[in-house]
Amino acid sequence: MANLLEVNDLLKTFGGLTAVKNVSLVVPQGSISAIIGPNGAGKTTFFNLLTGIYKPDNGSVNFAGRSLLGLRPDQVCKAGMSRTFQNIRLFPGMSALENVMVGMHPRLNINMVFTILRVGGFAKQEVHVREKASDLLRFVGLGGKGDEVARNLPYGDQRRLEIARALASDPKLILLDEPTAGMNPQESEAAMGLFRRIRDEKGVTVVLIEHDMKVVMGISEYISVLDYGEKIAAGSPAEIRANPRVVEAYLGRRATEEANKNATRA
Amino acid sequence: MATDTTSTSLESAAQGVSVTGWEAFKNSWFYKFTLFPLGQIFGFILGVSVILTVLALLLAVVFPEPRENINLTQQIARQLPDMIIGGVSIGFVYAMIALGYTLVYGVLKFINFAHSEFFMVGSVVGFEVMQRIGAAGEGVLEAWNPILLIVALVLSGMVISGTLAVIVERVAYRPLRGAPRLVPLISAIGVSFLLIDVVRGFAAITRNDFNLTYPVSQVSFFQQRPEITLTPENAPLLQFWFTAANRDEIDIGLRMTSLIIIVAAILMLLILNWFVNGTKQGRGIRAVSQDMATAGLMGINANLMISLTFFLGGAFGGAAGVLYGLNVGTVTPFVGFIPGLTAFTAAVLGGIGNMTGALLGGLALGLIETFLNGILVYFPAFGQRYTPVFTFSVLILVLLFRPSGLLGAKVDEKV
Amino acid sequence: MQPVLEIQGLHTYYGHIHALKGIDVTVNKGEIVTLIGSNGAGKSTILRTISGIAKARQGSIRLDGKDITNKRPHEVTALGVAHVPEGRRIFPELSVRENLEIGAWNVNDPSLITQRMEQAFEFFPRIKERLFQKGGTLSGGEQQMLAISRALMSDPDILLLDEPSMGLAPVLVELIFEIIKRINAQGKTILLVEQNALMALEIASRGYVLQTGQIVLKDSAAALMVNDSVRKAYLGES
Amino acid sequence: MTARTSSTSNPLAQMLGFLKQPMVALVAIIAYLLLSLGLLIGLDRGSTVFPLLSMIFFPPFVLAPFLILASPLDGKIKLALIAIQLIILLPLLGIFDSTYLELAIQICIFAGLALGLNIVVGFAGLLDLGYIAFFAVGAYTWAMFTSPIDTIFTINNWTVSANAFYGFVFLGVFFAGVAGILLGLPVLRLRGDYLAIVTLGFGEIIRIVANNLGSPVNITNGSQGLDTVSRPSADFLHPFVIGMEQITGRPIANVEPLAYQILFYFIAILMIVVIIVVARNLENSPIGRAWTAIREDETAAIAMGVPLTRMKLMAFASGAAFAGALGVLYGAKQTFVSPESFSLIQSISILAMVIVGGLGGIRGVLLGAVVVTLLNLQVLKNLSLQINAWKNVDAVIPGWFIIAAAVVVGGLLLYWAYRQLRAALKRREGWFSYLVPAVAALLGVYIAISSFGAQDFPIANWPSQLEPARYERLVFGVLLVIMMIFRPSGLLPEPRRKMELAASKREQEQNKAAGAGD
Repeated sequence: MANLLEVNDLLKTFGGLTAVKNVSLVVPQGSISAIIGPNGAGKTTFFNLLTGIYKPDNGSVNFAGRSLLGLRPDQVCKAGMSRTFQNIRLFPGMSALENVMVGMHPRLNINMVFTILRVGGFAKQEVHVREKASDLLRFVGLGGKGDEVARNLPYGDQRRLEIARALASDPKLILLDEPTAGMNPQESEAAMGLFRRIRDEKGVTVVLIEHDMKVVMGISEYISVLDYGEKIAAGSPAEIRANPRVVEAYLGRRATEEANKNATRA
Repeated sequence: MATDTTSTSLESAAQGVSVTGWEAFKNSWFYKFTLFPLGQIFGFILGVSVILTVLALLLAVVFPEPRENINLTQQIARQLPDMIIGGVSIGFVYAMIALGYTLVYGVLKFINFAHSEFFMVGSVVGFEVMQRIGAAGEGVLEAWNPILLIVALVLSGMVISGTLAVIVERVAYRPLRGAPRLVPLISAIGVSFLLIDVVRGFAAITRNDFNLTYPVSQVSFFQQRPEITLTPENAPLLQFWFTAANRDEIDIGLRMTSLIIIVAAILMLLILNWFVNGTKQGRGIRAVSQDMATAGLMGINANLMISLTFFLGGAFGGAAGVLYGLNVGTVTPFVGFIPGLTAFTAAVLGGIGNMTGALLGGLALGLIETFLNGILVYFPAFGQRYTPVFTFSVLILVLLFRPSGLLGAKVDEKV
Repeated sequence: MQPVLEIQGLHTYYGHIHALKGIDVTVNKGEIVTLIGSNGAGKSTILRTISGIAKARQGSIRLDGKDITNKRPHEVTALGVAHVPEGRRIFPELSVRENLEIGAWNVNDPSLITQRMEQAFEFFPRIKERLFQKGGTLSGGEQQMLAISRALMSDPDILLLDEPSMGLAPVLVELIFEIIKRINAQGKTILLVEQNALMALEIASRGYVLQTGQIVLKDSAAALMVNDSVRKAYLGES
Repeated sequence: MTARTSSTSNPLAQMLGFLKQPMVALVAIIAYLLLSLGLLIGLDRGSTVFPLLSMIFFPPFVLAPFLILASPLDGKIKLALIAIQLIILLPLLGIFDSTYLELAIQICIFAGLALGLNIVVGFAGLLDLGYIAFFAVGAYTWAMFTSPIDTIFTINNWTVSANAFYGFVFLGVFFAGVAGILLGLPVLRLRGDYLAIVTLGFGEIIRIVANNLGSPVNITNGSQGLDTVSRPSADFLHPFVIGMEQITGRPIANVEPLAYQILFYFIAILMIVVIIVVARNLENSPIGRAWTAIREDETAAIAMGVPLTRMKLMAFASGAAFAGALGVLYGAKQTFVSPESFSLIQSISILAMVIVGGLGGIRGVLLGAVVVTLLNLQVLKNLSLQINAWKNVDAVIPGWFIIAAAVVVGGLLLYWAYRQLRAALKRREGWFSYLVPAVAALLGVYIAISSFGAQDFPIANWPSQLEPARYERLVFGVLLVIMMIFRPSGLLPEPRRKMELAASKREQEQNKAAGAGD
């Protein structure tokens, strides 16, 4: 498998604090990978560096054969990398459908004259936008909820809507930031299914930040562990569970035992 | 200080060493609330003055003779003391207003657009009080102890503007707390307009005129103008200055009202700094400004703290108004707009929410303004009327390169 | 056993959303009681209503027999409730010591403040090392420790803990729960809201299970742990 | 409110139900239009109380389109009715009294400005307090090229003929749009309140510059402004006006000015129609959605691929472009352009229109523009005129009337405040907001009784400093504060905004409880 994303020596400091310290990692095309680590380990900062919200101090990001360094977030999105947020950031007053429609922005013809005069296929584009947005809502299981205002949706639906919105720009890679935070085990189970379908049906590579070890171990093919901004381990779920440094810094004795128990049971 | 007793034992406990010498001095009340802030003030004045003088001299190198028979270097050298003193005194006025913006922004995260009107009200109250005292008979004002008179004027301005600020917050801002940011801002614009016209109506009824002239002329103390004359004899080290100015001696004239502003402002700034950083109530204000809901959970009455903040901000605006009025002589109900905007610029320049920043920004803008006024006269194409344009450009430049101001912490939004 | 906290028929709304639909909860002296349930079930809302951040439409909350329903947060705190909010909510620009002093807002005796700080340091020695750092520079785990210490500064009759394990590494979660147990062992009554139902039930004496604003189950923690539906829904067993 | 929803036996509700039938509504609206028009035409222009009556009768007539829009009629009929009113009835009224036509032109200009500002503030959420500057750009564009004042333009013969007006409307659009982009570029990185103050400063800078560009090179003629600005020819309307004179049987003293007014009125109406169509097309498009997204969550929007700078510049430019076109119209209509007309208070009054009507919604903004312009240009002005008219006839307000009025007004206010206060005390929050009006009411009654007592008040004693027309600031101020407290979503809220603000009310409740309002 070719690597869709290659990150080399990524560095970011805030004041005196090093948030991400020379992190390198690769994401193979069509994989599901996870980034784990304690709070404040720099996972979200890492996502923000990839998507152009922060500018890295050093290092390189190569995505689908081009460098993403120096691109603004909207350009990164257009290049095919899309994301969700740790604290849900939908457009709260817009309907679910409109949220997804906004997500299609980088793939649309945005032209003042075209819009004001409504000429040259404007109507056709609007119809297409609407249909595709509805399809995506159905894909994540929100079919029929298109007209509901985002802020009125239940928590789990909001998480799924964010994923639909991120998929709207036809990304090659989707970054999910704690997508199952606040879900109960049943909901997490369903979410895992959705992540697999994103990869299998849409062909989108998935990278997620996650705390729920059940989700991480159950779904990801590659795991990277960050601690104090540094990558301390990477490998398959089994390798990570067996890594003493990870156990000490992050997993703890008990969680590891449980994970092993689950693994043997499964 | 209630907590000071706890501090030493804990500090030593924490560090495992006994606190002595410099460290102890650094933690002393005297250093934290007197020496350090005073040093900061003088450092800012010195720093900004030096930078501006250098810039002005650079300009003089580019345009040695902007007008016939005008040697710019000479003019700068001759005017320098006046420009600095004038700049510092107006700078303190700006700083005091800017503190009001910054305090309120710190707590409620919105720009109290009406703050300039607290300044205006202060200046009008100062006029009213002085006028009324003077109206009691001829020579009454002269008979007052000038220091007492100033204290009385400033205090009345502070109390009324402070109270007004508290009322405005309760009526026009508190019901809107938590609403989208534009909502309180628009309400504040409304309050600002309303206050201007209410004061104007009041002045129109009571005086049938709204140009209110302080009866400063009735007090000889305010007319005094202490002067220091520098000559090569008493200041041999400044020879280069005499050469640059092409003069044998340099008079440093000090307007009494400027001096009053400077002294009063420094005193008040010291008190404010102590209050916010050294008392329990001040700690409460800071806690509320960082996280209002949690402050409530800690037992702090957040509304009380907010009222207190508005009172402080309003009082400082009012005091600035009185001092400004004494200095310029005539005030109107519209007097708040330009100083208000400049002071806001100062607050932003320094980093809004940051008290030291407001001080630095105010002093910097005051000095920039007087330097521009002093120098632009010699450039007929521009002239002093463009000064506001330049000061405002400063704000835009700063915001472009440092969106959170000079001393504001650079915060990347948490995503 | 004497109840410290009694909640009867509590109804709370957020705007038009009926968040709590008649909740009855009792917490006795010296107990750890836990509220478990999925996100949005109303666990945090109960805590928020107790401490006055959310307003109750109906029902009553009594603390040591005194009615504290719909009092304002600072009044509730003054009466002996300490609430460690979700997400810790440390004052980032205040030093650790100032954070602790704020926690003792209603205490005016400086020696008492010192004494309580020392007590907090016994539970969390790490806090003592960080005393003069700004709260915002602490790591997530340290912030949680500070948040709990800060709440203890008011020497409350009851401690409300909202998701103390949230966002913490598993290794730290174990530590925090260990300390919660110790705080309880020293006589503090605790009402604990937790997503991590397994850990919560392990240290609690009793538990309530919430679903969409209603209590669907209440029992001793041991019984809840072996309850089939609880195991399925909240402990993640299949 | 409750009466309308709860009981159908209520006579008012029954009548409303009756009016819901389309035919009845149609007849009622036609009757309403004709009646309000008739009242205005029938007014005795020589009467002492004419200013007062005119002030009372005109608003119902101008507000008729909103009534029509709210009626249960078919869309096309609504449009036809509005067209009849605006294209036939209003000019007809103008022939009887051209001040109404003048008012209508002003309303159109301000409505256009409000719609333009609404794109920036309402759609994209960028608070622009210097919006009037773009209006100034348009006005100066036309004035500089046509005023005979000795400016650099006249000296170098850069002036253009009056008939270039129509071309200059587009030039005004272009220049103002460019100015919008120029303003936008440096300030776009700023958020919310910062943006507001910086735009305010920009507006002031434009004004200061216009005020000072009289020397050393005379470009704008400084504070004196440019006069004798050209107007496009209205000669072709003369026969029409004369024809109207014959039809109505009313002699028209001066044909030329009236012809100009009719011309400008129709240009203004045309511009408004174009602006409404453009604004609507922008709103319902990917651009409009991107603006909403930016308004609701900038970071999320940019992460979803919305190019912030480009979209914000589009908002600034399109808002500014409207103002530019209207500025050209304004310059030609006034034939005089000076920095005075483009002060902060103008920017604020336009903002007030947007807010009063309802941020974001086109219909609401139009309503806001009509209401605020009427208030400013008619109500306040006519009250001043009325006072002066009474002064001239030495009218006296009887002492008993003052006391009765004070007691009634004060009493009503007090009663309202009392009821609100009681409710607020029960909620334990917000009571202070009602205490202030209550105290003010008591104070007002006290002052009225103590200072006027049983004495009659000769209106001639009314201080000229207290003429209502001078207090537009006060009116805007009160209006903005009251709207923000009681109805932040405006008179005709846009549905989405209504939800947004309702939801924020909820957060507000939580926050307030957190800070525990009293």
